[in-house]
Amino acid sequence: MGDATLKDAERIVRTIAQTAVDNEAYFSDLDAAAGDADFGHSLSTGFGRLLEQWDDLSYEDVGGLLKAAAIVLSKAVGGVSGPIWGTGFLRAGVALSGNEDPSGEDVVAALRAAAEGIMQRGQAELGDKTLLDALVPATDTLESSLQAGGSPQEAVAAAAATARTSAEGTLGMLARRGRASYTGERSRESVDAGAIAIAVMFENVSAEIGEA
Amino acid sequence: MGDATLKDAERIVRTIAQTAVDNEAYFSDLDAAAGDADFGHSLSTGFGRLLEQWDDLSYEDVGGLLKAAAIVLSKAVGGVSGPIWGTGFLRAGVALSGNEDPSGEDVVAALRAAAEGIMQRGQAELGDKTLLDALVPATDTLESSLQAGGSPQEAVAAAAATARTSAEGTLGMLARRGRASYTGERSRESVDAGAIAIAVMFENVSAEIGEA
Amino acid sequence: MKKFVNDPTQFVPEMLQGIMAANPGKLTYVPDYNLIMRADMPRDDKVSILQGSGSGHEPAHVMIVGKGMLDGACPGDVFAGPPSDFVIESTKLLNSEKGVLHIINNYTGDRMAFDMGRELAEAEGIRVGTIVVNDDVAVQDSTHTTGRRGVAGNFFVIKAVGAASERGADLDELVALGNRVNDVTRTMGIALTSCTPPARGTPIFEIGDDEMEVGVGIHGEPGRRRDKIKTANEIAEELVEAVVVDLPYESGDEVALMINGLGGTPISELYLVFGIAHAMLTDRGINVTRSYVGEYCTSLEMAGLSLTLCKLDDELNMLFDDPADVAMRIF
Amino acid sequence: MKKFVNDPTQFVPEMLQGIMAANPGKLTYVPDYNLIMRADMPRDDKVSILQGSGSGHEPAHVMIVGKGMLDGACPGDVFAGPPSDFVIESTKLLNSEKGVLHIINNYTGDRMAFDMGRELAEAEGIRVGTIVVNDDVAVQDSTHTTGRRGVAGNFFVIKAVGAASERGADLDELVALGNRVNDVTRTMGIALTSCTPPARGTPIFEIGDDEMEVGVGIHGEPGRRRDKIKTANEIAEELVEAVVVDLPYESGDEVALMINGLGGTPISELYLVFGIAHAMLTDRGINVTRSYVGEYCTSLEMAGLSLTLCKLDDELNMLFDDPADVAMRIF
Ligand SMILES: Nc1ncnc2c1ncn2[C@@H]1O[C@H](COP(=O)(O)OP(=O)(O)O)[C@@H](O)[C@H]1O
Ligand SMILES: Nc1ncnc2c1ncn2[C@@H]1O[C@H](COP(=O)(O)OP(=O)(O)O)[C@@H](O)[C@H]1O
Ligand SMILES: [Mg+2]
Ligand SMILES: [Mg+2]
Ligand SMILES: [Mg+2]
Ligand SMILES: [Mg+2]
Repeated sequence: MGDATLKDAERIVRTIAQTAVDNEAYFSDLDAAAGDADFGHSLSTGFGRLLEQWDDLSYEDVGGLLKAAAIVLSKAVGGVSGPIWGTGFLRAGVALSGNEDPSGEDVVAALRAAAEGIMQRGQAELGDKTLLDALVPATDTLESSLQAGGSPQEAVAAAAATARTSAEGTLGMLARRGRASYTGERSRESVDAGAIAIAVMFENVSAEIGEA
Repeated sequence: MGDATLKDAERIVRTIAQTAVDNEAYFSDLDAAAGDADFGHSLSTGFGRLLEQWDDLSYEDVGGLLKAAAIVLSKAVGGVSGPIWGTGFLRAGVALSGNEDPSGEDVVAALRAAAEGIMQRGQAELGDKTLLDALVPATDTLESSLQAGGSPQEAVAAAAATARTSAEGTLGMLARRGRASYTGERSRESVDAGAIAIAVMFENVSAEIGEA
Repeated sequence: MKKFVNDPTQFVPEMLQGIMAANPGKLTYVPDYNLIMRADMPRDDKVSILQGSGSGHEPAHVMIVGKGMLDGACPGDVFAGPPSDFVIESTKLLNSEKGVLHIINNYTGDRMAFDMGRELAEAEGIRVGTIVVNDDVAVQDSTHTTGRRGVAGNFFVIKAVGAASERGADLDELVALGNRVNDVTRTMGIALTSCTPPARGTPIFEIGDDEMEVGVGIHGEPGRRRDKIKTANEIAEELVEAVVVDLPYESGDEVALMINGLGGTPISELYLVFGIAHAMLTDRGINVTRSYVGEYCTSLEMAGLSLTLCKLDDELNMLFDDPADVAMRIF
Repeated sequence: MKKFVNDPTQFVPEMLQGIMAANPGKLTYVPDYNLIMRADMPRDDKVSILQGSGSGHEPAHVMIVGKGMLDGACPGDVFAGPPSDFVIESTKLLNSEKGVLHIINNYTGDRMAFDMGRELAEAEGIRVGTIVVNDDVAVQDSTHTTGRRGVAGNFFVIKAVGAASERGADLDELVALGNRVNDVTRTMGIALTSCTPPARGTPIFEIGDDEMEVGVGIHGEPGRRRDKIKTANEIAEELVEAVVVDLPYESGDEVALMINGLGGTPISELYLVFGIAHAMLTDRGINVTRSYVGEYCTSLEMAGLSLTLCKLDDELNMLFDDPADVAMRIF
C-alpha cells in the first residue's frame, strides 16, 4: 500500500516536472507580457535537473521525495521561482514527513502547507496575482470534492478545472508582487504566468492519474 | 560678353550644387553597396554650404568662382570627397585664372586640369573605378564634339551621354582606390557612386543649358 | 539571434571564464557558485562586500570585483537572481572577522535568495550586513507592492562602501553609509529596443521602429508607458524632470550625474545626452561636479540609457575620489 | 532610427559638448575644428600627439584624449575624415617645440586631409611626424590598392607613443616607435548587424537574422564574405587563425590580446569570446600576458567585435604599464 502510494507520488512529481520541461517556451512567453520572459526557462532548468538526477535521489517515503525535489529545485533555480517552488515542495514534504500512506486529506494539508510557505517566502497574499491565485482555489476544490465523496481522480479533475478558471481569472487583476507589479496598471492586460503553470500542471496530473 | 559668360558659369555651378543636394539619398545609397553610405551626405553638405554662402562669395571671373567654390568644399567636407572635389574645382579655377571669356577649348583644358589634380590627390588612375572613369571620357567627348563643330549645347549633351555610359560601365570593374577597394572582387557587383554623380551632374547641366 | 554564444545554457560560465582569463592572479573563480572574487580576499581586517543579482547586466557586478569595489559577485543565470546556495557558499568563502556585507538590488528573487543566505550564514556564526538598493523612480513606490527596483544607482552605493571598507569602516558603518547613499540616489531609464536573453533567443518585447519604452526595467520589464520616439532633448528633459522631482534635488545641490548605457547604445550617444542633461541641471541651479558616462548596469544588448543622480557631500566626494581597480578597466 | 539624437547634422558637435561637459578643466573644446585637446597642452617639452579620423568610432579618438594618450583629436563627421583645415588648425593649436605627431588610420580621406595638413603646417615652420596605422588583415594587402585599413590596433600605437612622449621621447623616436608597434599589430573583425549613420537614418547594409559579415570594416564596408552565423567557438577560431598566420605570431611569442566591441555587442559577449580566444592562443603556445576587453574602436551601434594581437617586448610592456588618464574613464 505504502509502496503503491510512493509510486503514485513519483508519477505525479514526474508529470509536474515533465510539464515544466515541455512548456518552457510557452511559460516564458507568458512571463514576457509583464515580466522578463524567463519563467519557463527557470522552471525547465529546475525540473529538468530533477529528472536528470531522478535515479540518484534518496528518499524513503512521499515526504522524503518532495523534500529531495525541493533541494534540487532550490539549488538549480534562481530568481523568484527557485525559492518559491523550493519552499512549496519543502513545506509539502515536511507536512507529509513520516507519513507512509497519506490520505486525500493529508494531500490537501500538504498543499495548504506549500501555499502558506510560499506566502511567507514571497510575502504574497491571495489576490496579489501570483501562482497562489490558482494553487489555493484548486486546493479548496480538491478538498471539497473529496469531502463530497469524490474519487481521487474526480477530485483532481475538479481541482484542475478550478485551477484553469482561476488562472485565467488573473487577467484583469493588478499585480502586487513579482516583476509584473512594476508595470502597475499595465499588469492587468495579461494573465499571471505562474498561475497558468499551476493550471497546466493540475491538468496534466489529472490526465495522468485518470489514465491509471 | 565676359559678364554673360560669368552668368553661365554661375548657372552651371549652381546646377551642379543643386544636383548634389537633391540626390543626397541616392548618392549615399550607391556608396552603401561597397562603401560607407555617406557619399551623398558629404557632397550635399559641401555643395549645400556653397549654396548657402553663394551671396557672400567674392570672385571676379569664372576662375575666381571655381576657386571660391573649392575653398568652401574643402572646408566643409571631410572624407575622400572634400579633398577630391576641392582639388578638382581648385585646379579648374587655376586653369581659367584671369580668363575673362573662356572658350570651349579652355573649358576642356580646365576639366583636364581638374582630372589631373584629382589623380594626384587621390593617387588614382583611369580604370581604378572612381569618378575619374566618368569625368575623363566625358571630357574627351566634349572636346571631340566641339572639334567636330558641335555647339556648346550639343557638346555637353554628348559628354553627358558618355558620362552616363562610362559611369554605368563601372559595374563589373574592380575598385582599386577608395573604400570600395577593401571589398576586393565584391566591388565588381556595383557601380561607382562618384562616377554616377558625375553623369547626373553632366545630364543636369546639359538640361539646364539646353533650356537656355 | 545576433549573439556571440555557444550553448546558451553555458553563457554565464563561459563569460566568467573569460573574466578569469583576463585577470589572472587578481581574481578567483569558483564555478560551482558563479563566484568571481578577489584573489587577495577575504582578509580579517576588512569587511567583505558581496553582490549577486541576475547576469546580463555586465559590467554589474562580476566585472566590478576588485580593490575599492566588490570583493565578490555570485550572479545567477541571465536575469535571475542567484540560487540561495550561491549566496550561502559565497558568503562563507568571503567570511571575514569584520563580517560580510550583502548588497542587494530590490527584486523579489534577489531578496529571497539573500534572506535565505543570510539566515544560514548567520547560523554558522558569520556576521552579515544588508543593504537593499532601490533607485528606480519609474516604479511607483507603494507599501502594497515590492517597491522600487534597484538599477544603475547601485554603482554609487558600491563605490562608497567599497572605498570606505578599504579605509577600515566596520560592518555597521558600511550599512549606514550604503543606505545613506541609496537614499540620495535616483534613476530612470528609457529603452529604444528590447534585449534578447540567450536562452530565449527572441526579444522580450516587440517595439515599433518609431517607438520607445519610458521607464523600462533592466530585465525588459515594461515601464511607465510606450511612446513615439522623441528627440534627445525631449528624452533628456523627461528623465531629468522625473529624477529631480522625486528626491527632490534642489537648486544649490551638488550632484554626480551618470548616463548609463543599457548595452546597445554607443558611447557617442551617451555623451550627447550627458551634455544635454548637464545643461538642464545647470539651468535648475543643480551643480554637476562629478560625471559618469558609460556602461555600468546594462540589459544585455538593449538600446537605451538611464540617468542617475546622486547627491554629494564631503564624505562621498572623498570616497568617490578613492581608486578602484576593477576587472573591466580597459586601459 | 533607434538613436538618441536631435538634429543629425549636430550629432558630432553635441557629442563633443558632452565630452567637454564631463571633463571641465581637463579638456579644451574648439568647435570650429571639432577639436578636443588637453587643457594643459601644448607644452614645449613634450611632442603633441594628434589623431583625427571620422566620428562614429568612439571612444576612438575624441574620448581618449588625456595624459598618456592623445593630446588632441579633431574628427570629421560620422565616418568621414576631417576636412584638411581641421588638421591644419589643430596642428597649429597643438604646436610644440618638440613637434606634432599625426597618427592616421590608413583611409584615403584621412590620408589626404593629413597630407594637406602636414604640408601647410610645415610651411608655417611646425615640425610634423606621421604614423599610418593599417592593422586590418581582412583586407588583402596589395601595391595596387590603398592597402589595409587602420582599425582597433591604433589603440596600441597611441598607448605606446602616448606613454613614450610623456617620458620625453622626441618626434623621430615616436615615429619609429609607432611604426614598430603598427608592424607587430594585426586585427580582424566580424559584424552581426549593420550600423545606422545618423544623417542617413537607415542601415548601411542589409543582413539576414542568421547571417554575419566576416572581415567587416568599421564603416560598414563589406568584408571577406557573408556567412551563416556561427558559434562563438567557430568565430573565435576564424579570427584567431586569420590574425595569427598573418604576422605570423609564433609559439613562444608574448602578446597583448584585445577583444574590441563594435558598439552594439554587450561586454558579457566580449568576455566570453576573450576567454575562448585566450585558450586557443595558449594552445598554440602563444602567451597572452596583457588583456584588453571592451570598446576601443567602434562602428556606431554595430553588433560585432574585432580581435587584435600586439606582439610584446620589454619596452612595450613598460609603456603599456604607464598610466593613461582619458576622458572616457568610467571609474
Ligand atoms: N512574491 C511572490 N510570491 C509568490 N509568487 C510569486 C511572487 N512573485 C512572483 N511570483 C510568481 O512567480 C512567477 C514569475 O517567476 P519568475 O519568472 O521565475 O520570476 P522572476 O523572473 O521575476 O525572478 C510569477 O508569474 C508569479 O506567479
Ligand atoms: N583615391 C581616389 N581618387 C579619386 N576618387 C576617389 C578616390 N577614392 C574614392 N574616390 C571617389 O569618391 C567616392 C566616394 O566618396 P566618399 O563616399 O565621400 O568617400 P569616403 O566615404 O570613402 O571617405 C567614390 O565613389 C569614388 O568615385
Ligand atoms: Mg521572470
Ligand atoms: Mg563614402
Ligand atoms: Mg527573472
Ligand atoms: Mg566616409
